[in-house]
Amino acid sequence: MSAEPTSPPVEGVGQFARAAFSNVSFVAGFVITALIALMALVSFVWTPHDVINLTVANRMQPISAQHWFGTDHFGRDILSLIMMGARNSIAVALVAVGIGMGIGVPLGCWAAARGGWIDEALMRFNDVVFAFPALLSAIMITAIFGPGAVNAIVAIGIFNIPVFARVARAGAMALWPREYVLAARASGKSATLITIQHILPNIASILLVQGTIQFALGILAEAGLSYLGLGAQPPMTSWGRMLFDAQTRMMVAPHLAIFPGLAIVITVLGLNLLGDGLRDLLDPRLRRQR
Amino acid sequence: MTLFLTKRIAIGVLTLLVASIVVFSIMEILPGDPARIMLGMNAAPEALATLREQMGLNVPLVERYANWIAGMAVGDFGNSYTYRSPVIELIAERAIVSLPLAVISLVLSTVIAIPVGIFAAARRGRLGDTVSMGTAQIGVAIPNFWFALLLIYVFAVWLRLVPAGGFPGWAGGIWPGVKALILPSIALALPQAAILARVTRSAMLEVLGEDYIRTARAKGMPRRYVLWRHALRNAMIPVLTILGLQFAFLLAGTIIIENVFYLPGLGRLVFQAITQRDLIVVEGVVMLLVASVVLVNILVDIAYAMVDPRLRARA
Amino acid sequence: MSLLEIEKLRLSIGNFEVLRGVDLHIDQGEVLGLVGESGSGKSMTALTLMRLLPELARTSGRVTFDGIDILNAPEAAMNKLRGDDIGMVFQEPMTALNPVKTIGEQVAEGIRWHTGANRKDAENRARTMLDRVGLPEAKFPLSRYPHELSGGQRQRVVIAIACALQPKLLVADEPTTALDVVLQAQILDLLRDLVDERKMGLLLISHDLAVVADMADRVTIMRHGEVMDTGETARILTEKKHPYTRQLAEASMHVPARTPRFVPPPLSPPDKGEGDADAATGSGSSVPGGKLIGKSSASTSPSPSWGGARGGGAPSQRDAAQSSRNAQTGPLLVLEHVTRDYAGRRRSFFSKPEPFRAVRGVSFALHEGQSMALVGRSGCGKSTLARMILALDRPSSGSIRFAGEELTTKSEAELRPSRRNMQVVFQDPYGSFNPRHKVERLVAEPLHLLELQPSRNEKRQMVAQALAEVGLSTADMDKYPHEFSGGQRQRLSIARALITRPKLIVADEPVSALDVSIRAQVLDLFADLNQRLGVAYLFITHDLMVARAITDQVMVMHEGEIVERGDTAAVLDGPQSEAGRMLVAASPDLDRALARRRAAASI
Amino acid sequence: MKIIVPVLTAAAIALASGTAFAQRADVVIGVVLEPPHLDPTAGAAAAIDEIVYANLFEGLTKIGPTGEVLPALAESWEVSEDGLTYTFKLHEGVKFHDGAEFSSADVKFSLDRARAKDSTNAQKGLFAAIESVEATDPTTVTVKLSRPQGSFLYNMGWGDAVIVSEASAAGNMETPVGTGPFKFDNWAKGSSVVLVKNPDYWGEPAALERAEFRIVPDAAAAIPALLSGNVHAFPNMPAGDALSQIQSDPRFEVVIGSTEGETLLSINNGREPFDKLEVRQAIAHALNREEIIAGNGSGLGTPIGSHFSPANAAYIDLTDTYPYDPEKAKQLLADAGFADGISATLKLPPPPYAREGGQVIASQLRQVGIELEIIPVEWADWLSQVFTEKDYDFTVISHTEPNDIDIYSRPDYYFDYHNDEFNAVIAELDATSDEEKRNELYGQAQRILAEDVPVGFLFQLPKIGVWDAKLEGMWENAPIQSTDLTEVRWAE
Repeated sequence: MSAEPTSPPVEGVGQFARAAFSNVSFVAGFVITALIALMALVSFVWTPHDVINLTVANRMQPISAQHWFGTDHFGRDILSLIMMGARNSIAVALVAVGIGMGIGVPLGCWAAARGGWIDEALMRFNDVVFAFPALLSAIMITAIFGPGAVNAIVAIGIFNIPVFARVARAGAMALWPREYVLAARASGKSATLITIQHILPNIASILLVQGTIQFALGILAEAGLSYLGLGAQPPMTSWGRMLFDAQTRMMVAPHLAIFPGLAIVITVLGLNLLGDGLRDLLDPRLRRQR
Repeated sequence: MTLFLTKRIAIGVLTLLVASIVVFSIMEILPGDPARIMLGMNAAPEALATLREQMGLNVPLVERYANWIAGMAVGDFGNSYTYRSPVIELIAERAIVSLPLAVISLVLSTVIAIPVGIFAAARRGRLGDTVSMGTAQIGVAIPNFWFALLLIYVFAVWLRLVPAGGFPGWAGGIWPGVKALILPSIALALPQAAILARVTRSAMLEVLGEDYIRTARAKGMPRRYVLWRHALRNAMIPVLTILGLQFAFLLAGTIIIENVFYLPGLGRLVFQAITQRDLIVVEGVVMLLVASVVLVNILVDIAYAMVDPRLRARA
Repeated sequence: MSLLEIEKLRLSIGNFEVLRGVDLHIDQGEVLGLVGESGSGKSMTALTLMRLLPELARTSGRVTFDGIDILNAPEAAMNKLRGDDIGMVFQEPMTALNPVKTIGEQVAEGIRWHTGANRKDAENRARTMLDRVGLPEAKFPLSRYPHELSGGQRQRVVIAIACALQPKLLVADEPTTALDVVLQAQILDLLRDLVDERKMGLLLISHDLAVVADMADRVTIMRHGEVMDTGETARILTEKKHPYTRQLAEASMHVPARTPRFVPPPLSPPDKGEGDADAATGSGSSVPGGKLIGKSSASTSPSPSWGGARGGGAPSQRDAAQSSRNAQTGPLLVLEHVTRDYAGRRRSFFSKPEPFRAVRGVSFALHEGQSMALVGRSGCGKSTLARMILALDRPSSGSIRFAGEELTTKSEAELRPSRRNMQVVFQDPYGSFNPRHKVERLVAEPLHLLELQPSRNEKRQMVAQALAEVGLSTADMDKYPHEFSGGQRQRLSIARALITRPKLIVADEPVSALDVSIRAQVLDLFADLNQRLGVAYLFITHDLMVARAITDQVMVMHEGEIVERGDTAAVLDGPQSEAGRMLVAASPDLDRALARRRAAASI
Repeated sequence: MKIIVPVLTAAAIALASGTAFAQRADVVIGVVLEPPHLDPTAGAAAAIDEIVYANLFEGLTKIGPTGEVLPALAESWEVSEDGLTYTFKLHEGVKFHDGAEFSSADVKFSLDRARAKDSTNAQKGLFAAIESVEATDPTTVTVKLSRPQGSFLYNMGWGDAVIVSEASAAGNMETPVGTGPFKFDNWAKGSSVVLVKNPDYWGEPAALERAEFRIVPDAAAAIPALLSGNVHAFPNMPAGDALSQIQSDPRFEVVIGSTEGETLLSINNGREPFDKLEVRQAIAHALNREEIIAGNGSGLGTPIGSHFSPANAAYIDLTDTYPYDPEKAKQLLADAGFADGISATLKLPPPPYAREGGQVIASQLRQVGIELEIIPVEWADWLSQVFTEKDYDFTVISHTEPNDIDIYSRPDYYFDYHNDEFNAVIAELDATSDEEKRNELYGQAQRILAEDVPVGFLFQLPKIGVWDAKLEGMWENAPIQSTDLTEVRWAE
């Protein structure tokens, strides 16, 4: 029998929770991710300081009791900016993952279910997309449609499509010959119904794991684009945007570059840990190896 | 083997063809008049018209595409709008920076990552594993351009060990050139090395769980021998896959890193060309990068076949 | 002083106690059979004496091999011992060889390591050894890679590696479980010869009493990490003093009590040229000893392969016409000239790929209530055939009619009525359920086929009834499949198959993954359902014991063709075809093995 | 094996040359933009002039460090009474870098080429008044104008008016050939342009042997390059906020001079409601120049109240015409019928003064009820959308051409601004060559603009010159886009 690509059911919520909380990666990743997400949510209703109206007189203040992370070149509080930036960084990466999953997963499942030339065409399409260095193409896309968060989302999202298509296809292909899928076919169920009832729930965990990876990559990609000045545009801010603003001032005010950079590192680290933890929890074959 | 190669090359050519159509049509959507950019804000309209004529911007779209493809097939990528020199010359001038940068980074990341990955796999669960994989986990999370900024300030500005950026060219000897590429290569290589080390480790662990490892051990071969002689080669397959993918990442990474270190490489060229609407340069460089990714993928496939006799047979 | 002495061996992995005080010993040149069901700790015992246990394992007790204290020996000493003095053969030949190294390298490697021989000498010795295990240089040069060999050939390479340095003890952990019966017999013969020839001790680990009875001088029976019974083979297995030994032995020879339910339809007058289908599906009582089908005619003539026996090969068209006329009363399932080709590998870019023909012109018929076995070696095409019958795959040519309806040309929607009457039970009790669904939903899945969708309550009732029929309780409805044991899962499979009240169940190796005692229970269930509900079976199996246990008729398949069919007992007792004879001869049989052993002892 | 020898030799020479010279004679100058090519007569890019002007190419006249007109290839000149005939006396013994003799024929060729119908000279307007050019004798050139032009001698000092040789003109983009004290050596695209001393120079020879112009695109790269000693001088340093640190470092000389770059909040006067004076006045009152300067990326700049450089003799300080007064701004908007505020777009080109200053401006205008949506645009898009198609409400841009107040009189200019009174002043100015009269007219023009506020006048872009403290002779101001190295030398 081929190796089990799917996860077994978790034995009840309680047991899952117990397993989860004994997994260091998962706990650390979950806590970090939750804190960052919380920070982003809080920023909708409250930030320590106003960052919409500029008080240039306050510019580039060092770390103080009033401004924990100092202020930027427009006198805005950096902690507040990081909270606001979390919103955009997360939103861009999340929506990009959504685009990738929303289009890639159905494509991958479809190719696996139909096989033949549809499958072949999809794989060739993937080849073409993968042949473009993603960042280069993202730069081209933002250059055409103008820099901005929305275009960054599209640019990053497009490159998530083949990733999810590939993962979904591989997972689905491994499931189609399985006996329970054959049994479902013997029960006269259509390919669509089988995909919904049997394939998707069983590839959900690998998609979830891939999702956290792409989420982390999305945050890095957004940061890269914004760093080149092609991502979020003022007055909107994002962590990459903050680094873009900080790069020329790093000599005089290193805190401008250090805190947003750390925010990126911690978030990506948290997501990667979460992904690793989820994989350990959901995929027994890999769990054995660790 | 020939059948396999023929098929791979055919797919590669198809990919390139589709990519060329995509690139060309994207570039044609770009707003901005190259002639206006060249002549500046106060340029006279007659001068603009004359220049447009000279640059061949008045020819129909399909004809321009055909000319472009036909030209590229014989190595003629056209003339840059802004530099007014052949694109192929620009590419050649820039490639002598980007190529060494990519190669040094690739070598650096491989040389660091694979031993670390093997080391961690061999010491699974022990301190060495935890420390190296913890470091790798952080390495994966660090944006390379931020890392580059930190490197510049530590090594170039504080310690003054290496230049902060710029490229002296190869004319002054190998060493000054290599010296200028050290920091950029490290900035590019380390995050990649972190990923590669993780992949190597898990590939090794996967292989070490295989039955034939037990067979080899049952033969009386010591653990270390089995690790290097039996496990490594089998673990190379996923590692090669990632290496192939990383090449594309490296190429993309050079765009940011070359901007941070103001290296006159292909990445800077294409970034500048996009902002200056030097379409023909963008098209040429992108096609070249795509072609190199396709080529590397074919090489990876050949490497697969060299590593794995099963693929050789299928080939 | 024995060659190997194990005393009070305890082994735990994590918090789980795998071995709880195992004692056993092997003398020079002796064959010890270590028998037990899955989880009994027999493989772990072998790995302990090789010291190849997982990292978390903790051991206590004593293992002495040739005077060396294995549990406390330094790793370097173990490396000297492994491969040199103790050789080991594993269960899975497909994965036991390194895919990127040639077989020559893999055999010579150990020789060079242990003897310090140069490459050339080591390769010469490897060549001799491979020749000895039946892989002569001419056909199998050292430069072959494992993927170029079949499973049986790979197992020979593994044996060559294990025996290359004339070890004093050979450990064989289920060496033939992954192979079909014919290969199993060959490999066992090879092992027996090598052990005799080189005076090696052999620790043969197996779940199959018949295999052990055939091979071992002494047996040790384990269960849950403890030794249940041990002693001289013939005595232990004949006397069956220990209750567990008795249980195992009886389960291995179990035959469910059943009477053939199927009564063959009355024969039509011969001059009417009655359908061959009818004839073929006869109980065979009128044709003693089954029918031998001419192999040559089968491969060359398009006539049904079973047509040669009687009636002189009726044209298939008339056959088909007859079948449709007799839709109501005729056979349940009729196959005519069914062939399935798979696209083969392209040899070069320009040549067309040569198709691989998995099934070649198979024709047969099955009647309501009939229980039919389809036996054959692995790769003979029986599973492909089953998939086509289930309309999960379409034949390249030929026709399949179920209850008078042609299946091969129908769309998925049109197939629904047929599907309702035809269900399936698969081999793997773990892979045949979506692990994320509850039993109620799993068992109810085929209800999807009903024209009138039952209400939720009705559904529950139907599921409860199906569960009751297979001996499970209504309370099981809300459990997940992983909460059941392998045997129970197979019952769930059967319940799922039964819920639409099908006329035919196709069962693809339904018991081969189960331990013997559980296997017996599941076979009983199959037999019982056949008796009570009158459902027809097509049983696909490589195990003749299973065929004998619950089928009325048997068909022998070989290289895509059906080469023999007839009453089960008749065919299995006196096979006429070459393929049938080989299968029967190779099938391990506890009674026969014991008889042989007693005969040998009495001489 | 043979191939390696020259490489090693080259390396050895390079090593030797690094230490052999007691007196340093090479300099690395950082420039922000890479020139698209090196022919100043065929492109507007300031990056070309920054490298080649006065160093490689020379014109009849030359603009000095304070904006004065100096003789160059023309050693002297005479102007006729009616201001229509200019007679230039040329230097003798001048040679082009390719060895060709320089003569009046080259002047005639260069000026005729620049004003020809198919010319790609970006500043054809400079030559618009020329009626004919005569090479009277090898060292005399007579230029006849169709109308008097006060700025003619100044115009002849522009980089676009340099003299080239007919033989080498076509190749000037890649391998420029001029008459200057430096000649072209090498251009590594994307990296640097190298000039070396011209040993046959007709005038005072340069002190430097070699000058490398290295392309350092932004502050992030410029600061470490300067601090690590890779680049010796930035005539125009994109220093940003790091300037204070460099200023406190004794290794470096920091000179903050002025440029001709009037930085404006350009307003599309052709669009409602910005055609209304009250609205523009409200905008002017809403702008706090000090804050904008503090937030413009470098924190430097001189506030201006009209379109004129404070360094110029004709400059008048008009910054108090509409002082910062948000309340008054709101009142004016309410009076104009926009009590509920105005929504508009602000397109920002890439330079930091625009991208960063723009954010401060948006924040200030928001406080008086003008909500600006910021749209960042690349140069290419700015040129086509804003400058050519006038598709914009507001933009921030620095006009770096010298003495360009006349742009407000151009009918098709992107401000879409029309003022007959102003146009009359400019027309008179064009016909006046008397210095005093000209300055008075300039004053009038400045006042009209200050009152009518066709655009928001922000500040004069600073020229932040940073160089090694041991380097002498760098220009402090930038009356013209150039990096004149003729007087530059290392101290000691």
